[in-house]
Amino acid sequence: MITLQPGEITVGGVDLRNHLILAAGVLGTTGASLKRILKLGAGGVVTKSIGPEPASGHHGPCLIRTDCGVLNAMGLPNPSQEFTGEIESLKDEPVIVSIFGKDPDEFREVAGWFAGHARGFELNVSCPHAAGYGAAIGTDPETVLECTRAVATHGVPVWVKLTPNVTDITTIGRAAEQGGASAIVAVNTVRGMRISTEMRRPVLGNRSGGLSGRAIFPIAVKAVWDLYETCQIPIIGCGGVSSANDVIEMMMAGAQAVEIGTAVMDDIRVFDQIRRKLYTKDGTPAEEIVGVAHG
Amino acid sequence: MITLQPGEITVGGVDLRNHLILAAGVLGTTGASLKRILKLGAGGVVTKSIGPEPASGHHGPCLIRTDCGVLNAMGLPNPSQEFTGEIESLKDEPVIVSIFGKDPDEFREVAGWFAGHARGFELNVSCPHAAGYGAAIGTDPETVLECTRAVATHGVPVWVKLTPNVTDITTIGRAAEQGGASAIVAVNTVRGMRISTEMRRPVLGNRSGGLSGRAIFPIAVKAVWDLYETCQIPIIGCGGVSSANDVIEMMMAGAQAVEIGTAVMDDIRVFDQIRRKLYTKDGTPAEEIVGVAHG
Amino acid sequence: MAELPMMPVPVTIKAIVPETPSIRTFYFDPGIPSSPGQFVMVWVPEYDEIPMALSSEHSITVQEVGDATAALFRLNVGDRLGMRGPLGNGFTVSGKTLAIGGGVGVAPLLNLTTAGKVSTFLLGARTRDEILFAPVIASSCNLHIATDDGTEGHHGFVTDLMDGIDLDEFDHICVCGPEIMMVKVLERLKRAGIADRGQFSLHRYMKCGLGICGSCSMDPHGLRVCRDGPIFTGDDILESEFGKYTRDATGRKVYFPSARPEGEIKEEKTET
Amino acid sequence: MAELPMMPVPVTIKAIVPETPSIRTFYFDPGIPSSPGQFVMVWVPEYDEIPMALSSEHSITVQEVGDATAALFRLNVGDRLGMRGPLGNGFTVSGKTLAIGGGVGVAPLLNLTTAGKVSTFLLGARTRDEILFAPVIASSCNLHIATDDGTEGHHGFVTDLMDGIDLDEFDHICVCGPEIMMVKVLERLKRAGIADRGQFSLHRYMKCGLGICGSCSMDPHGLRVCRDGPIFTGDDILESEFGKYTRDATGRKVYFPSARPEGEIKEEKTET
Ligand SMILES: Cc1cc2nc3c(=O)[nH]c(=O)nc-3n(C[C@H](O)[C@H](O)[C@H](O)COP(=O)(O)OP(=O)(O)OC[C@H]3O[C@@H](n4cnc5c(N)ncnc54)[C@H](O)[C@@H]3O)c2cc1C
Ligand SMILES: Cc1cc2nc3c(=O)[nH]c(=O)nc-3n(C[C@H](O)[C@H](O)[C@H](O)COP(=O)(O)OP(=O)(O)OC[C@H]3O[C@@H](n4cnc5c(N)ncnc54)[C@H](O)[C@@H]3O)c2cc1C
Ligand SMILES: Cc1cc2nc3c(=O)[nH]c(=O)nc-3n(C[C@H](O)[C@H](O)[C@H](O)COP(=O)(O)O)c2cc1C
Ligand SMILES: Cc1cc2nc3c(=O)[nH]c(=O)nc-3n(C[C@H](O)[C@H](O)[C@H](O)COP(=O)(O)O)c2cc1C
Ligand code: FES
Ligand code: FES
Repeated sequence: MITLQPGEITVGGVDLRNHLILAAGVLGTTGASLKRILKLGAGGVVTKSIGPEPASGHHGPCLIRTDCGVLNAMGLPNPSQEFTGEIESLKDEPVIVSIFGKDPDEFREVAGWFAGHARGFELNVSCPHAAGYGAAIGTDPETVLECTRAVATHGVPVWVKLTPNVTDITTIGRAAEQGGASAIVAVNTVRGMRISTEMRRPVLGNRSGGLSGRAIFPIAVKAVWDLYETCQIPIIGCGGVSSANDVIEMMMAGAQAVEIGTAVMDDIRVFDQIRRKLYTKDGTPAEEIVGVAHG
Repeated sequence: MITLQPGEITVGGVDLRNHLILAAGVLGTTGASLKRILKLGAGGVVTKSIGPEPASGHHGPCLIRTDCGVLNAMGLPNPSQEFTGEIESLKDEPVIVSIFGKDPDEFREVAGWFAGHARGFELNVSCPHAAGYGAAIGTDPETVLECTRAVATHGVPVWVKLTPNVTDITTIGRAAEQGGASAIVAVNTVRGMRISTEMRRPVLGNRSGGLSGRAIFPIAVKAVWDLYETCQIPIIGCGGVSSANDVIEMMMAGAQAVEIGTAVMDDIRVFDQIRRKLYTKDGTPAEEIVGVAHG
Repeated sequence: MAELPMMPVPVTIKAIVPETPSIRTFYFDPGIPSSPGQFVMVWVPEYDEIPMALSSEHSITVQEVGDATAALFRLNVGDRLGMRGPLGNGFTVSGKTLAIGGGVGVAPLLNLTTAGKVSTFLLGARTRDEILFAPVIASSCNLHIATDDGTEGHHGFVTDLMDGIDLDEFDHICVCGPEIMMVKVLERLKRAGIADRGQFSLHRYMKCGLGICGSCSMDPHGLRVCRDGPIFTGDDILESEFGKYTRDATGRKVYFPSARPEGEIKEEKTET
Repeated sequence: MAELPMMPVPVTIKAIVPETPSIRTFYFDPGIPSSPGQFVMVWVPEYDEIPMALSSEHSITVQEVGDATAALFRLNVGDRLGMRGPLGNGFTVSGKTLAIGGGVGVAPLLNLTTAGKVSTFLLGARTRDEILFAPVIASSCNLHIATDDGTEGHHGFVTDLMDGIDLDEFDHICVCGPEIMMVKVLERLKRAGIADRGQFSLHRYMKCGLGICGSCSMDPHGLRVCRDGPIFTGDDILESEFGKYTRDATGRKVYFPSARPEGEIKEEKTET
């Protein structure tokens, strides 16, 4: 297998300890949980998405396992501003704060609370199961551009996380780029639903949700590939990454780093496990790998 | 498990022996192959998509297994008009001819060759890996409407098969409905890609392809659900169906029948296996199941 | 560990047994093969999905406290629930085991007791009517009861009963009950230098039950109650949020009444 | 059957051995654990993916016929290929086995022979230079050679050699070679009433190799050569397209030169 050189990296304006980042909303609700994942080998962590008001999220079931994946509709539960307390003690750690809002002003406001602490922001314009938020915003290039621009005013690197649930993801990627994004994260979950035939109703409390995990890996690779062909800013691959080879594959498609979410379900030590396989002293420089499959 | 009453059904103007239909492009290149699947328990079969010119399809690799799925880029290989000979002997069988073209005229022309033999047409406006065909057409409501209308002139029931790779599948569904479709088939494959890290290039000859199989089942259920909420014509669920319970689940989401493709890879007897579990004498009438999860 | 569960498995309620004025046991079928201390996510259709310990492979024992439990209480024999489980680690015992349970927290311990794994059981309740499972526990082991109001057994807290017992005799002390009670137990074990013998069954807000969402994470180590627990040994939770605060559905901290505003218990002082 | 393969497994070419002017064996590593008669889909990057029998677990033996095989012939030791396999059913033999091979069709039979499963081998080639694997076959079993031009062994077709043999002695007759040759073998077996003892390794246009695309389906039963085969017993293909036509990449029929325009061989007539 191809391996990489170990060492710190900078992606989209954020210094990271390695190429493996915890994805938003996965074990990211508390500072302690984020710290644990960093200790277990992540090169950086993205927090749970934080919004303008505290929210309890959708009623359960919120998450079920499916074939090679997970279907979730958490509904963006979050402690809102109180979350600043969670990450205070993580000031020296590579923490990216994921935020959401219903318009550019809300995005800017929420970002403002964290501007002192966050190494970067990740804009969630892509969650497929929160009415008025997330993908409701992220399918419109103009809105994405404006939200990005609004948050960029804080002078902290802005990553924009895209939904795959659009006809052409590159139009959204270009909007983020024009809005001043430092990087694009692709992708958030793929919209999906499961129905309990015995109960004769959708399983998720919210009825539909977002699919993640290995099932969507080919979808994410394709999104990264397409964005690499159109955008100049760095891309961070996300969706179904669960092995060192997946990381290399994402990078060859065009990603400079990856985010990993659902794979923590199989083993919370996944970052360390991937890291051990991914890096060797005589590994290849990442620059020689990123986008190489485009020939 | 919930079971259905056995017996012939009519869906979208086509008489079928049961609710289980062979999906387009899967074991559908020859009359003999279609006949075999009918013998093995399918209630109807959709042929390989036939176009205006014979085509060899993409260079290999054309298909690889992925986690809980299959990624393919066949590239619509087809014998074109010569295919009429394949299905002549299947005149009395429930055969739906899948067709494609680059515009309404081509669709009408190809359909014309089969108007005498086909019980129905299925318009492939959704294949994600054939430049100028398939999804290139199926992402534009206006074109879908026109192609549907063009084929409907033959007086044979027209099913329109949709791509999930759009921001809002219901706009395309409505276009098909307005164009005179007798049913909607949802969905075709989900765009995806895999890269061989050792070879440093995409595996598929065509680079990207379409994902099918169990991995996409929740995506297909969600598409059927959304279409059921917006369209009046029957919906046929397709994508990842591999068990009797999946059939019931698709039906509860709103499908009147299902198509099954990738599952034949695990076992070509899948139709018979599902049929044995799905039908019992004291089963529920399908009308009481279709769409029931919408409450 | 076994495969994580996928879709909720439908079960049918076969019997509903009122245990106390506020607690009922729901017997269901098919059962969930599991070991004592494991739990399930119980889907009450139209309402919510909530974590419940298995009081046996065929039952949950539920206290009505809010919407979902109230909805559960409105169900009848023949109605259906969805179950995702078994989840979590369960108790790990061998040798001689002391169980200490309070309130509905007796549920997971019952499963351990009927498995013949408990030699002595300290059972606490607010009042006589609220005592859970006393007859069946008494038939399997040595039972000592305490009630806050003295209507049955010792008049006082279940922790008082620990004074009448040689803790050192026990290889494991399995505990479940209100967190404030569990904290007191842990303090005593710590004083006796055997915090590591304690196995505490914890409750935290749970959404996924599979160790992925993070809603049940505890400070300061980020342990996930649903996956790393719900059973933790005493030494694992000694210097933690345990007994101080928990989190609600939004992830905001909720302090226990007895915990100071700063969220710190000075253990020595509160005990003396 | 074993799990179907997923991504192509990269292998490195370790040696390239010219066998005849148009045929080379490519030895690669790692090998593909498999049984004789199984095949692999060989990915020649930038060109195509094509089916090839395994002549051993570590080799394929290839005749240059078109683009992809030509590209393969341009590769050197150290270059890499992708392999999806093993695929297909392989030969099933026990007791006494006769092998009949022609041209590059000897490849899958070699694997069977070196496994010690063949007692007599009838080997055909156009001319002396094109004879494949004669020395290694001769060292494992009884070898009889025929060449079309008489430059080695019997002057004539490999089928002629069958006349000198008591077919009834053999439990299995494993056959691979040009389809026209195989048809002649099948005709003889049929006349001898032992078509069911024949195991024919068939070639059809393959795209997926996994039994899903349908490009390798044969008339009239829709048998998939990649999955139900590539080895079929003689009785399975007696009344079929075998020997009459095959299909190209588009799915259109391509008739064998000897087959009539109507696509029908009147077997009795053509033989007499
Ligand atoms: C591992 C575990 C095992 C449990 N076993 C039992 C048991 O055997 N019997 C029993 O009666 N109760 C048990 N509980 C507590 C039970 O889950 C809550 O009482 C129940 O969720 C309340 O739901 P509600 O909608 O009725 O109340 P709500 O009105 O929603 O809330 C009341 C209180 O219940 C708690 N709660 C609510 N939802 C959840 C949730 N999703 N996860 C965790 N806590 C929640 C919160 O503290 C909340 O303040 C257990 C909890 C956990 C974590
Ligand atoms: C199960 C099986 C085992 C085989 N084993 C061997 C072997 O051991 N050695 C060997 O030299 N050849 C073998 N072949 C034949 C080999 O696959 C073709 O010679 C090869 O595909 C030609 O590719 P090309 O691009 O060089 O030729 P092209 O120019 O593409 O075509 C030349 C001819 O090769 C055949 N062919 C082309 N592509 C395919 C394909 N995808 N599937 C099937 N046939 C195709 C067609 O008959 C075509 O007319 C086998 C075929 C099958 C089906
Ligand atoms: C339980 C769960 C919660 C999630 N919450 C968020 C969130 O709050 N914000 C967000 O941008 N993405 C969220 N996601 C999406 C993930 O960050 C990620 O994009 C997606 O799961 C695909 O990656 P994966 O396959 O590695 O999990 C969540 C995913 C899961 C499974
Ligand atoms: C090998 C293969 C070939 C296909 N060819 C076609 C095709 O020609 N026309 C078409 O409309 N869909 C085609 N499809 C898509 C399927 O008909 C179906 O929509 C998709 O595979 C999802 O269903 P499944 O998960 O049951 O396979 C093809 C799928 C596969 C796997
Ligand atoms: S409930 Fe989700 S991590 Fe524990
Ligand atoms: S090659 Fe696809 S079915 Fe045989």
